[in-house]
Amino acid sequence: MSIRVELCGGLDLLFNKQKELTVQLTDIGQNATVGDLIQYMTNKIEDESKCELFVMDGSVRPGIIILVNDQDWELLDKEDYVLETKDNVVFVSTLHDH
Amino acid sequence: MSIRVELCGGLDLLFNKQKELTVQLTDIGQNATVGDLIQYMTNKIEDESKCELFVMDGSVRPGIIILVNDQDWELLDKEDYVLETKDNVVFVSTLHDH
Amino acid sequence: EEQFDPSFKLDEFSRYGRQMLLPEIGFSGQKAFKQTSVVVIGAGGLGCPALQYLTAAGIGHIGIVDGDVVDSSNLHRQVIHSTSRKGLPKVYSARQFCQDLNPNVKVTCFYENVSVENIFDIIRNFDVVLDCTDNQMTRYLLSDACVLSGKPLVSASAVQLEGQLLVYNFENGPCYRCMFPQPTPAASLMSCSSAGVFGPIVGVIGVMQALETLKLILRIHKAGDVEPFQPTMLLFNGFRTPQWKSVRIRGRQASCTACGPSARLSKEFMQKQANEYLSMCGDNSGATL
Amino acid sequence: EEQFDPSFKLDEFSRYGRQMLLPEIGFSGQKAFKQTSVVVIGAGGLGCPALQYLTAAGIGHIGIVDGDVVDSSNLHRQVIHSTSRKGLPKVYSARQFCQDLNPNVKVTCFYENVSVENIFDIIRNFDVVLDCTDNQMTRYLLSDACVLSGKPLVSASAVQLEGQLLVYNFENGPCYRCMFPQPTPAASLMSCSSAGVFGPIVGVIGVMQALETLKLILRIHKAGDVEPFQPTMLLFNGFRTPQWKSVRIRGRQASCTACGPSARLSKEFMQKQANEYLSMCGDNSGATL
Ligand SMILES: [Zn+2]
Ligand SMILES: [Zn+2]
Repeated sequence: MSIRVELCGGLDLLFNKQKELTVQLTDIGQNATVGDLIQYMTNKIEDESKCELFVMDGSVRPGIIILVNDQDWELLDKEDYVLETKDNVVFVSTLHDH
Repeated sequence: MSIRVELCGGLDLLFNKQKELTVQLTDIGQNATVGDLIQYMTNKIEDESKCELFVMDGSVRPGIIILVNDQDWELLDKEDYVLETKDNVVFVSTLHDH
Repeated sequence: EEQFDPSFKLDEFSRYGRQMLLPEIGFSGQKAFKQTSVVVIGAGGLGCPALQYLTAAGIGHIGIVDGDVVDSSNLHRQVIHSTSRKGLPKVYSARQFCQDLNPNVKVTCFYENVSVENIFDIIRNFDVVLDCTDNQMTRYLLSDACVLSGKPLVSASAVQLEGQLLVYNFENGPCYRCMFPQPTPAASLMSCSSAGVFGPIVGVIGVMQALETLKLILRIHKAGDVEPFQPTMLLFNGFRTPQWKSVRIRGRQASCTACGPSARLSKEFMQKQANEYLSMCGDNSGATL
Repeated sequence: EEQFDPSFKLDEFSRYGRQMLLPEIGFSGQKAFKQTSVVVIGAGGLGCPALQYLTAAGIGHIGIVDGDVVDSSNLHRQVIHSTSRKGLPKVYSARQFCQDLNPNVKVTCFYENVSVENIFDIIRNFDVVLDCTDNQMTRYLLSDACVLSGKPLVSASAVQLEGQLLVYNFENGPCYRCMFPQPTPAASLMSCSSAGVFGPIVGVIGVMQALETLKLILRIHKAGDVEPFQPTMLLFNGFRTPQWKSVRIRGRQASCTACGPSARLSKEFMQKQANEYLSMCGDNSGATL
């Protein structure tokens, strides 16, 4: 009962350079949604001053998109999508040089 | 109860340019193996004179390798691997210019 | 249509023969390449390989836009410039390379950075636009200008060991503002500034950008027997396994301020209310585009 | 180790600075590139982009092997040659390009096709070998010579819209004969002869070949903190979605006639019993390698 989370576009830097992690659904909560996962991931960021590089106004900050099973979350229910076991969730930041 | 078969490296030319097909496991036979699938695919080749571009001595001809779920069949049981529903089987011919 | 065409010279038949053999291209595809004009914004790490393969393939008219000069610190990834051309504007260095690779291609140089003032005039004469730049403001500017001018935008980026590739504003696909309605806050951009970049990473994405441009041209000219366009984002990390991820993305968004039915962006707004427009592009510095 | 190294010139610090910023490379990685020699067999559609990015990255010594001359019909994919260098041996055309891109790199040309007679002498002075050729006999020859000489072989191929990439004879990975113990029968090879090829397809595979070579060099010099090597085959079809497939492949095979424990291949056998050896490489024509 776990999902796989990947971090792309430099977001691994917020999570001790982990590019991939396995998250137990039960650790996120019952009927966990992508919105709950965003909250769960935010709590994992050790340096609190860096949270604003990940979240803003209750969702991921502008410039981050989420992919669930190789699909843009906009095609699903965004924050309301209910996670299922073996789901693959990718957080991607758009790449900019400056 | 079906598998997906892909044809790469020019092998689609032997199958009316189909690069991808869905095959019902029941059409191959009970407890169908990769060996059975090779036979099944050979029967699909319309121009019999072209069969030798696909099979030789009871297996795929030299230069073709088979991938099952993104793994070299050599890591599995080769011809004896028993197919399961949703398996993805790729026939790849090595690419040569001449 | 596949008959002898007097506008094709002998050199072109010999030069493109091996790609015209492909049923997906053929003579009609080759003519489409020749009849199409493409403008490449940025002659850096992405623009170099993109220009190389667009030129080699026989695009009829190529525009190159860049305000920088060739510098030694770029040559680890900007592989059509050269040590002997240090100090030369990149657009002229790139033209020199392209014209010696394929003299059949007409090359037009724009030795300037893009801005709200010049972008509409630059892209007006081209059919397809390539975003080979590296900053957020320019990405919004190019996307908005392409939406307002009705041009497809083949957009790529690469930082460190990663790359991303998307085609914007084509058929039912999204524009950059559909994907990223709000600019990334400046603080987050800073976190990856001066992050470094590896040549072959940018290189491979730049070649893919040329490939997607050429596929898009074949599609434009050959509607009917091609697969329907599916908006897709290609993600690459050269040091991971698997390296590539292909992801289905949203289509055009009704809520989009640039391409949606009640979009409020216009060329006039962009040029006359430049400060307000710049803030829509993530500019907090007061810098001009 | 990360301290000032007097063997690095100022130009090298400036030139490679942005890639040395990457933690995966750093100054130790850059020194590894400089201390490594790489030989590229074939200066055609794969060799051109591979040479470009190996040169730009700062490989210390690059060998180029090719017996052909630059021809107009190649320029749609052989993108470091040029119209003004038509008729020049490809090795000299490529060297001219590489030395102007990065004069810090030493380039050695071999204006000849590889054969059982010359291959061992050619690869002896290089650490890594790239197979950028296009026929089966040469693939067996290069793989066998690399096995007998203990060199890793980064091997790529591209036809029509497809490409393949594998690293042979490295750590626990297979050699070409482990993957393909029997040569493809001549009749099957004929079926894709003169099949055509599209420039950006070969291009993207050639850049990936440079990338895998550079990763392999980083691994060679920096064991410990890198992921273990997993033998992998990369498959590409530029016109399908998804375009890329990364596949886990077999390791070294005990049954292999080239690299297995009871292998019967030797340099002497290859050179003295050339006809028998050629038939092991799929040559049915009596042609010499
Ligand atoms: Zn939009
Ligand atoms: Zn072997």
